[in-house]
Amino acid sequence: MTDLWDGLAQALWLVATFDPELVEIAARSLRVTLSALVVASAIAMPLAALLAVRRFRWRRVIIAILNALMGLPPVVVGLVVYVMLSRAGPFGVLGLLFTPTAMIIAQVIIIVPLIASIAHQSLRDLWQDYHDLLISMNVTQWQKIRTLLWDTRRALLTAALAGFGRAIGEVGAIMIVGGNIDHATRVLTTAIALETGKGDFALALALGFVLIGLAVAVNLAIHWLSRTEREGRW
Amino acid sequence: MTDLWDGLAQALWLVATFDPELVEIAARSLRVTLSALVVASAIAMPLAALLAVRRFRWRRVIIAILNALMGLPPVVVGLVVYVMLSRAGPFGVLGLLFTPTAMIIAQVIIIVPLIASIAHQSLRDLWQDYHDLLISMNVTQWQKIRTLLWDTRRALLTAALAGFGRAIGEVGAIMIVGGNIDHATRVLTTAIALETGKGDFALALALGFVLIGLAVAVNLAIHWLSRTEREGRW
Amino acid sequence: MSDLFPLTVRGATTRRRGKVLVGPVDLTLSGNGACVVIGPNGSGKTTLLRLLHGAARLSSGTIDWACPMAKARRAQAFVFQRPVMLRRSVLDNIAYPLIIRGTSRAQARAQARDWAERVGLGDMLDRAAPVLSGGEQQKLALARALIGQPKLLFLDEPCTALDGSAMREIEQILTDAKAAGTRLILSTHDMGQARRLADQVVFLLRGQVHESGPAAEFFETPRTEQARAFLKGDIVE
Amino acid sequence: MSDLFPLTVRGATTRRRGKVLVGPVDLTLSGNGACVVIGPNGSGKTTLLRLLHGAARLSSGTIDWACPMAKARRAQAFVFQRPVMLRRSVLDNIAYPLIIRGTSRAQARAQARDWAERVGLGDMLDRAAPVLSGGEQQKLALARALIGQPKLLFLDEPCTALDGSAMREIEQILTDAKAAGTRLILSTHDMGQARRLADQVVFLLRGQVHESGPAAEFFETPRTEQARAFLKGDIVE
Amino acid sequence: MKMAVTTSFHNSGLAEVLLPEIMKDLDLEVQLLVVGTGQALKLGRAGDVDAILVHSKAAEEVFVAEGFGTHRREIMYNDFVFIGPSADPAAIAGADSAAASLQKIATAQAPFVSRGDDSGTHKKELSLWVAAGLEPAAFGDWYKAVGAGMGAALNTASGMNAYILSDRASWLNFGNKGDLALLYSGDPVLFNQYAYLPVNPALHSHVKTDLAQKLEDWLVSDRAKELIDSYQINGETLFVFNAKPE
Ligand SMILES: Nc1ncnc2c1ncn2[C@@H]1O[C@H](COP(=O)(O)OP(=O)(O)OP(=O)(O)O)[C@@H](O)[C@H]1O
Ligand SMILES: Nc1ncnc2c1ncn2[C@@H]1O[C@H](COP(=O)(O)OP(=O)(O)OP(=O)(O)O)[C@@H](O)[C@H]1O
Ligand SMILES: [Mg+2]
Ligand SMILES: [Mg+2]
Repeated sequence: MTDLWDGLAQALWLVATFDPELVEIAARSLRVTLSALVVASAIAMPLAALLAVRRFRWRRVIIAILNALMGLPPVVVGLVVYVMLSRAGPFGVLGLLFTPTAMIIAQVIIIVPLIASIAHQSLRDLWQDYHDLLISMNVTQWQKIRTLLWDTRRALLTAALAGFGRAIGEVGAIMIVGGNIDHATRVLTTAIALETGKGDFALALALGFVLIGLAVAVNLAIHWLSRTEREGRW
Repeated sequence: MTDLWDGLAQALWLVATFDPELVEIAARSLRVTLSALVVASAIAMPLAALLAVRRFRWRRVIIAILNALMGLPPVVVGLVVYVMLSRAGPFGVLGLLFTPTAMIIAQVIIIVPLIASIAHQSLRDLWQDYHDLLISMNVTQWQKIRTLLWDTRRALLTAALAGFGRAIGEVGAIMIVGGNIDHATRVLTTAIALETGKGDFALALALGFVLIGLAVAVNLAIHWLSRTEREGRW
Repeated sequence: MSDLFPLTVRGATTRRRGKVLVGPVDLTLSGNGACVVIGPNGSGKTTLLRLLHGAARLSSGTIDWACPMAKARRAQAFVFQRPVMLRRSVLDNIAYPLIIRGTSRAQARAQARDWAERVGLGDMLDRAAPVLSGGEQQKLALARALIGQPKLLFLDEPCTALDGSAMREIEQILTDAKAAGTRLILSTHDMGQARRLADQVVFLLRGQVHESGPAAEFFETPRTEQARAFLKGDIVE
Repeated sequence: MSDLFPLTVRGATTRRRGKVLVGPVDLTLSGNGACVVIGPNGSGKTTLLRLLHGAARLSSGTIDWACPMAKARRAQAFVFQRPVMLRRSVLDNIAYPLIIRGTSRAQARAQARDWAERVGLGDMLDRAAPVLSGGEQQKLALARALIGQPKLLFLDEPCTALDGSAMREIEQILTDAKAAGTRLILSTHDMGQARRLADQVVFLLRGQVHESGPAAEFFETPRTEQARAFLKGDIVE
Repeated sequence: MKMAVTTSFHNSGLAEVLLPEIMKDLDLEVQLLVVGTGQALKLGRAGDVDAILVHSKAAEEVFVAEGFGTHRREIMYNDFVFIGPSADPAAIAGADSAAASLQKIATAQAPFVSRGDDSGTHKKELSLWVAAGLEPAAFGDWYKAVGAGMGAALNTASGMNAYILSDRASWLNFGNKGDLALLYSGDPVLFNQYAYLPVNPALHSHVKTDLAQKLEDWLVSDRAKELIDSYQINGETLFVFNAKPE
């Protein structure tokens, strides 16, 4: 229990003093995760809309698989990305292993199914509303997707935030592909894992609280920003 | 790359021969995760319905926090649960540390926000439909919740499946509270982490493929089972 | 019945983002029979009904029943302009109000079957309510509202999607209910229906009560220019 | 116009879980003017209209236009019984069909403003469409359908939620459109409206075309017992 | 009973030889918690395990001095080895001491992966740098502190084709060798002493002291000596039993 209070106290202290090391790894966490989020959203959301809009033979199976992939074990993702990026692997020449780029790739793989699944739910519901109208207007597939994405943008924000949370809290994969190298690929979660291994649970918890605080802050900020729009009731 | 093919081959081999060790840890994975899923659903779904149905001052903030908690770093959850269950902690006397029960507790904490968030989305949409009618019928809070949960059961299944996927693929927390003890708390993900540490990527990948296969199989089975009901169009 | 009324509305107003949707409305309703709310599109009929029922929030003013609000609410039912279909079978939809009041499932279903028969849905009990045709949905909503034997029934344009004979039947059911002591407050664009059912008329214009009084009087000798124009089907300015 | 018609329907049937909702329908529609589909609740009017438009799946039979299907679809618009509101402003809803066809945003909005004015929504352009009143939603749906200048317009009970003067205006707009060569296929429960607008009548009963022919003839001398009963507002068996 | 052990011990595979024998001889099921040295000591302090088996002498002595462990019993040792790219750009293969090989790496500025996690191995590595007259904190980009367990650090070294200090057991059992090879070993300063520390029952009454004692007796017995000394991978002996009878 003392670890918990120590952790809280340390977290406050680290934040209050703008501990330079903390700032460095927190900034790296944010940079990596936000990059991954942008890329993943750009892939997942149109995909989710396409799955909502198009009826094809394997649609439901693909949705089921997407749901299943939400639970992709991060370690496995990390391994596969490692194998691909390692010098013996097909993309070895790019020299991406143990760089933030590799971490972004791993995070993208992990959060694309999550974002797509959550987004798909809202898109599908809106599509049930819009279906008749858009069909009757002979709207092209691409226009349907754009209309749905635009009119459901608030729910998509939730999906993106879920992806953000998952990515920033993830450790298994980026540990393998990033290597937790000091001043290069160390982020909040890998630092937490490190301190845990060292047995410094208080510091690990402190970093954890900073991480959770960061995630909550981003969420609240976004919710607060999207408030004005909410007034319009949709 | 060869690791990948070796992994696939080994995965097939392990499954085909019903490797007893694989069967043991896979069964434990399933048991732990399904228990966690049942407990988490029982908490998360009524909570999600309550958040959909009740307007109170902090509602949106709580929803934002719930969204943020979707990204709770597993390692931090593991640490907190460890601190609580450790002999030195408040629940130490129960002797739960390094048992499957501890792993279930950690998984429940991790997936409750995920299940609640996803469930909340569908429940909120249905509530928008039902709102006027149920309000006008003077339905009690509890009846509203029951009605919503029942009428949106198919979407809740998706939420539960997402939770299942997340829980069965999770490693950071259960490694800390379960301890990855052979024949006691070793599950698929911790075994993967172990083999990765040994550098036996092929075996790690093989176990990963088994895990993914398991998750996909469960998802497809559920989707297939809920098919009959789908015909009714809701 | 007598314990709900008189209903006293004083300065009731609904605003959305500063814009006044309805009000201020001052109104007293008493006695038995049907009160019909009429007025052009967007004049606030739906909003007023919801306001009286307590389904829309009052921005200012008061609405007082002769009994405590909670008790008054329990004695009311509402048929919405766009009926809400629970994602269940027709039978379960109609039985729903009884079941939430604790009636046994078997008994609720038996009564629901009766009511489905009366509104003409007897041969589609097991159909999913959301796939019903427009008219069938309206009938379902009506049966679901009546099964709880409300003392006051709000109906927002209840017969728009009905064919001629269904409309006659439903009007008959409403007249019977009225005779049995149920008080009706309904809105409609069908002046024929308004004449047939109304004991009292409220004429709304731009969110305010422009004229109100006994039905016979209103339809024979409307006091205002606008009411006269509206009854003729002219544009009301 | 002439390039869409004649429309030939042969044995068109829609089934859901084995149950026949509509059909088999055999029908030939040609020439200009309005075809009014009437029939009791649940007789299949909505389903038939959607079928002709291609919005519902044909289980068997054929529907042939005088031109290729894709081309025919592009020349049509549909006003649904329950209008679908895009979660946008009134103006953006009306402009939507133009924008998806590639009209510039400014031009689309200018036209949309015109049409909003014509159907009487001129003073609520910036309101969110989903909060409109029932009648306002119907007007919006109509403006949105007409803005694309369709050659064929389907209307499923388009005036149910409208007040008297709005109904007259909309009927005028429809008559103008008809005169300008737009072909109408509409369903309605309002026999007065049917008489005013119809050039041709299709009388549906239990999913099948029971009687069809020129409007004047049908209303004066209905051939079947059931049509006569229906026109009187009696229950049709 | 539960025993926390370091990753390097577990990775050696020796546990899989010893545990079944313990089960057979003592009818005692030993549950292993494989964690970092720091975490192992932490688990011992909290009383969540009954004993620990680690290799970080200084930390162990503090552990006993603070009263968390009853005593420290040396069991066996193995040794650390220098691993590096088979091409050996720093040419450490022919070095005459551990210090010399480290100096060569530093001079060549060849990529070097450090555990960077305060583990026994990491502390050993730091002390070796100091012994070689070098200051790791002042190193440039070629020195990568990865902050990870032995296996993960080896994976990283393999991915980067870098030098790394590893215990022999972990190296021999490691499956992802890539282009790496064992380049230097043998300096006595590289010896790696494992010790057994039972958790103090005075602090944690629930600790199974009797079982811990039984295990200790077994670990220092001739039976254990034989098993440990004869454990080999690829024909190489890994551990040397050196427990002194009481
Ligand atoms: N949330 C809102 N924000 C802005 N305007 C609103 C909102 N809700 C309703 N309105 C407007 O208030 C007016 C009254 O709506 P109401 O639904 O009460 O009309 P009504 O008399 O029932 O009309 P109808 O006969 O068409 O059903 C309408 O013009 C509508 O557009
Ligand atoms: N998916 C479905 N499954 C079963 N029955 C259905 C389904 N969809 C529609 N129906 C039934 O088909 C019949 C025809 O419906 P339709 O909406 O075409 O009637 P309608 O003539 O438009 O009636 P209304 O005048 O009430 O609008 C109705 O009885 C309806 O309940
Ligand atoms: Mg209304
Ligand atoms: Mg219809």
